[in-house]
Amino acid sequence: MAINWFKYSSPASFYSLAGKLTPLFSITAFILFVVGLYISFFVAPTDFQQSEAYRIIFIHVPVAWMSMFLYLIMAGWAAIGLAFNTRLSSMIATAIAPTGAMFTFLALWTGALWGKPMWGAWWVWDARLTSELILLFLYIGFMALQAAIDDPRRADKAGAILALVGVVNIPIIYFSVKWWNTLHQGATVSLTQSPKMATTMLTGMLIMSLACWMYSIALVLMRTRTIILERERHTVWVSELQGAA
Amino acid sequence: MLKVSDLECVRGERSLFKDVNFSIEAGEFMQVNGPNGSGKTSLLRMLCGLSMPAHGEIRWCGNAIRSLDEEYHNSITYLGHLNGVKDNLSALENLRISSALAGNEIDENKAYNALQRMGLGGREILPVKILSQGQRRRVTLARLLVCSTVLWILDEPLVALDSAAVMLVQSILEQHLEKGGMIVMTTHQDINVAAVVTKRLQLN
Amino acid sequence: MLKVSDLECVRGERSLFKDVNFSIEAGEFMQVNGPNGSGKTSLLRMLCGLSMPAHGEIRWCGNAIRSLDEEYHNSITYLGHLNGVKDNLSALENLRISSALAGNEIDENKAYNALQRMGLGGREILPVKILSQGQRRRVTLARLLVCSTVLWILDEPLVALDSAAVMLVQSILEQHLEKGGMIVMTTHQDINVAAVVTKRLQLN
Amino acid sequence: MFLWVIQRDLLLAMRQRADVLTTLFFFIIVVSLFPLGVGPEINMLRSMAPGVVWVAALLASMLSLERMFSSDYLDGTLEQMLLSPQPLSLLVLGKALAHWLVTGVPLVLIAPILGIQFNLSTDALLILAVSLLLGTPVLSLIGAIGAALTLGLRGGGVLVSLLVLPLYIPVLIFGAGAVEASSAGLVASAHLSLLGAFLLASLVLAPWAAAAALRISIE
Amino acid sequence: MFLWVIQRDLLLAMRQRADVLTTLFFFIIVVSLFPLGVGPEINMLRSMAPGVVWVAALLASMLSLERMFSSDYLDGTLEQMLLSPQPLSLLVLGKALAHWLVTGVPLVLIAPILGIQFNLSTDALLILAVSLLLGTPVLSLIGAIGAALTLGLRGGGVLVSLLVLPLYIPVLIFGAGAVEASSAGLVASAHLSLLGAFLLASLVLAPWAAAAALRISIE
Amino acid sequence: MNWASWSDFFAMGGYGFYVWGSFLVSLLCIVGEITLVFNRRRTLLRQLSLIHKATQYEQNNETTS
Ligand code: HEM
Ligand SMILES: Nc1ncnc2c1ncn2[C@@H]1O[C@H](COP(=O)(O)OP(=O)(O)OP(=O)(O)O)[C@@H](O)[C@H]1O
Ligand SMILES: Nc1ncnc2c1ncn2[C@@H]1O[C@H](COP(=O)(O)OP(=O)(O)OP(=O)(O)O)[C@@H](O)[C@H]1O
Ligand SMILES: [Mg+2]
Ligand SMILES: [Mg+2]
Repeated sequence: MAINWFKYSSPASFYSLAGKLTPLFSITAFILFVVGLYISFFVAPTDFQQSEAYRIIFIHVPVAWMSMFLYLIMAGWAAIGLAFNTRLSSMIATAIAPTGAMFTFLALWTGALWGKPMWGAWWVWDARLTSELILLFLYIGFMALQAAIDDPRRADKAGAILALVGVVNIPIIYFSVKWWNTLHQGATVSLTQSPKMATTMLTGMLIMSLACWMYSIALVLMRTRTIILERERHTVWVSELQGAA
Repeated sequence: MLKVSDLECVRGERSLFKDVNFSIEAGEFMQVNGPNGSGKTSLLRMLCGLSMPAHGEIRWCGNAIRSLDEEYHNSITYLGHLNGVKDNLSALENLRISSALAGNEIDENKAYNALQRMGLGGREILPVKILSQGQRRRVTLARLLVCSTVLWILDEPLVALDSAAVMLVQSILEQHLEKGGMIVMTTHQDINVAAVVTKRLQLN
Repeated sequence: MLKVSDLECVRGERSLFKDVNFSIEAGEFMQVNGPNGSGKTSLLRMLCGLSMPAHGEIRWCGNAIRSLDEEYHNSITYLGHLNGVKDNLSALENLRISSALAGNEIDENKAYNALQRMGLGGREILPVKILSQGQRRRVTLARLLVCSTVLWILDEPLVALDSAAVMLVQSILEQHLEKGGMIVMTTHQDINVAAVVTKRLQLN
Repeated sequence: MFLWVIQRDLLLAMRQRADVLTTLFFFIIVVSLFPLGVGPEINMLRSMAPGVVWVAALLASMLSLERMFSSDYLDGTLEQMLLSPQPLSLLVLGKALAHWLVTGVPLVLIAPILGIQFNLSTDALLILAVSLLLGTPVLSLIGAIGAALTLGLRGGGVLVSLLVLPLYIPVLIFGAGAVEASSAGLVASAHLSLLGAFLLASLVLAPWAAAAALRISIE
Repeated sequence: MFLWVIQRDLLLAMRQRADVLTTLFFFIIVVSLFPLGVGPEINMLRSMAPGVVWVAALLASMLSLERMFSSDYLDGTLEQMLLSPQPLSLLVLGKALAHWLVTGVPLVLIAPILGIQFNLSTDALLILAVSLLLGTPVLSLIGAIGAALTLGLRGGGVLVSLLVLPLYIPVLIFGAGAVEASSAGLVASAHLSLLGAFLLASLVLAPWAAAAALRISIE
Repeated sequence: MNWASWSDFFAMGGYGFYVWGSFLVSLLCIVGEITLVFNRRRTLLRQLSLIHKATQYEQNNETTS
């Protein structure tokens, strides 16, 4: 069955499509969260090294992953918007940024709360931590830039350029921070992780990750819908929508 | 040479103008009229390629100006609301540098003469900062005397000029038209430029 | 009321004008004429107390304006070459704030009406940044409609305005004169303000 | 009238909602840059922390100084302010206050969190916040003088820092000193009361000096 | 044409002779502030030195970024540049180069002298200069992107730092790293060649990205 | 089942603050984000319907007069 993708690249039809999909993803996300939390707290056994503190892993790792994926996806949509001048893709990129920033913040927060009992410090200048912090700055820069520009079309394009420059930089930043850190000191700080993860732990983590994915999709769809309405408020189809409502 | 078809300009959510069609050939003068905020500046910026029309096409010698880009820039001179002169440089430096940036390097003598003709004699090497409003505008306009482009796009060139300077600008424009140049201009003041063909575009 | 005696203005090493004497009484209109760079703006800034004359005196009701300072500021409104509007604020905010800064707080309604009268109806809450050149000038001029000062000092208020706006400004000036106000103004454009007494000062 | 000035400046700041946040993030980023330049050893970072946070606060406050008058100057609003019937020094005070509200207060609030990155003790964090609370208004007030003096000069942004930084130094020394004292287990009250004295002195003198500077710059 | 851009920017910088000097003094003052904020222990100062000098260089370069395009934008010159028959990216390259000549080169020259204040060895001083020589042009180039993106936005000066500082981090790390390595007696060539690679990459990519950003900003 | 009692469950082996701190703040952020999005949408829809009503009203007036 061939889906006419071009049809959905117009904001109007995407609006209704997204309206139908959002509940689907929301419900899936909710169910997965419940299952994942159940596994995290009641099925997964106590870790013999870290006792119960390790349970933070079930939230920390999924949000940390999401924070990185979402940046890539955001930059991808922004690039498409810039290259093909498709309004919808730029709107999706704009809609992803806050969610990505929130996940980045949560990765930092949960990591800090994990670090205190494990390393005895809320924060250490480790490669992974530092590059996560910089990622947060990049998200915030993207949002601040878009917020500072009144004209949405200009905001889209400027944001796209920034996101793309950021994508080129992220690997550079990651490796430079890594090198910087290891040059200085040995492994005073290493993630004390037993090599073989219990399978229940792994499933818990994966389910939580999947839940985060579904949540992100649902939320981004919802936010995109709002952005579409905001930007197209003077078009005919929006007023027809109003008339129908 | 310049052909505009079905042009539409949208600002914010309002359409400023639409279905604008005209063409300009060698020796023709076109004046764009309209009240404040009717879209004259917006139109002129589109003609330069500084902003994109919501709809319609602008062609130069048959090619869309977007595709020509740098080639097209070689044939136009645009003077906008802003003077585009540097406060800290002298009139002479300003003129030479702005000409060079427009791809047309001129020597000191030529620049001197142009400034002289614009009534800035004796003030060539003062920083533009201390000149009066009208004198700054004259520095900008001096560019017209030294450039070798065909199409001039002028956005209210007469602002802040005294009556002698208005006469002077008028004669400069006429000379350009005689040599087969083209001019698109806006102004709220009265000016009578003698041209073979004078077109008027009324916005709003 | 305003009395100027033996005024001299020196810029750089040149004396722009000297021995300027005049006085303005209630209901009088004075137009300062002169070519670009003749010192009109310099004169007007001296009248406001923004710069100091090289020689001579300016008196308001018999007192030197230097000694009056804030008291004098309460009686004048100066509009210069620069608009004095904030790009990021709306016309409405700009008008209310600039009036408040001039010591004259006005409510929203009054501001709305003034902007309406200046032909900015429907654009009151857009940021001034996106307005056209002439529209920004109108925002500045709207201040004249709400202020309660007696002496207006206007430096080329007509720049960038279309002909409808010029008529409007003219009628505003005339009303002010009728109410016993005083106006000192420069312009390079033609304007005929009906006044009981019209003085002309030719510089250079 | 005084209130109008503050209100206007805050309005301008809020109009671009990002405005307040960016000063804040600048502060955060500069503070985070140092460990990257210096290296991640905990002890060294801890002893650097008060100095780094204070220098960053100084820079954040200084960076936004240029904006204090220059945009008003360029578009002619400042001319209008000089012609206003209120005393100019009051206007200047209003503008300095608005500057502090926009750039100083957020720093005071966020600084303790940044201190955690450097492993400062709770006491030291508290003193850090208090010292910033007393010190940042002084920065805004002194800064107003510098901003007024450099108005309309090209390269104003850099020139202002040249003029203002030497004047900032006492604030820096006592501000950072207070935190260091407290993290070394000493009492910081002497330092703090000196900061308070600076604040009072600058409240009285700075508006007046800045107003005089403005008059000179605009002529 | 390219040369005209550079020449013009240099002329403008020279016209206000203070301009070059102020960036330099800013750099000197920030570097000198640190010992004041942190305290006078020699060993700690020495190990801080590379980081502090590099952070100061970064801030000095960043501070003057805003001016790169904004004054040209405000007075309409940038419009004229967009209409010039040369490729825009070349113009941008010229402006970035001029920016480097005005802000970067003086730092490279003065940094070794400042390093002496921190008791760095002769080798380390040399490496400091070389790392700055390779690194500061990258700062100007990346900065051009940020400056172009924030053109005409209110609060541009602070916003640009928010955008640009995270991108500066690799340069900072390898720049400071090179000096640290050499003062620890290791070879710094790996760091330096990475800096060189950054320079090449940004020479190719940045003018292009900045030109695209300019076109967007001016529309 | 890992937990002997509810208090055991909340104590998390002495790490309750950290574990619950992580999960609760995450929950808060997620709930907060959802409310923000909903609020934005709700205010927007309200605005739009006001505009819609106003234009309808105007149109009606035009046709009747
Ligand atoms: C503020 C502090 C922290 C931050 C910003 C942070 C950030 C991250 C990031 C970005 C990832 C994903 C990276 C990747 O998959 O390669 C990650 C994964 C992980 N983190 Fe953290 N982290 C922090 C603290 C901690 C602490 C204290 C621990 C445990 C003691 C920890 C354990 C882990 C584990 C086990 C993973 C999964 C690694 C894998 O993919 O196999 N993190 N963290
Ligand atoms: N984002 C926007 N939203 C709504 N209106 C806008 C927006 N941007 C520009 N405008 C309007 O577009 C018009 C721009 O007009 P333009 O500058 O082209 O006028 P003009 O004919 O040159 O006027 P003038 O004679 O005053 O120079 C103005 O009326 C302005 O209010
Ligand atoms: N420092 C200086 N050295 C020499 N000349 C100066 C100096 N400062 C100003 N001038 C001259 O003083 C004059 C200032 O004139 P002013 O601005 O008052 O003119 P104006 O009559 O308002 O002209 P316009 O009609 O163009 O507005 C100019 O001719 C300018 O060249
Ligand atoms: Mg116009
Ligand atoms: Mg004048």
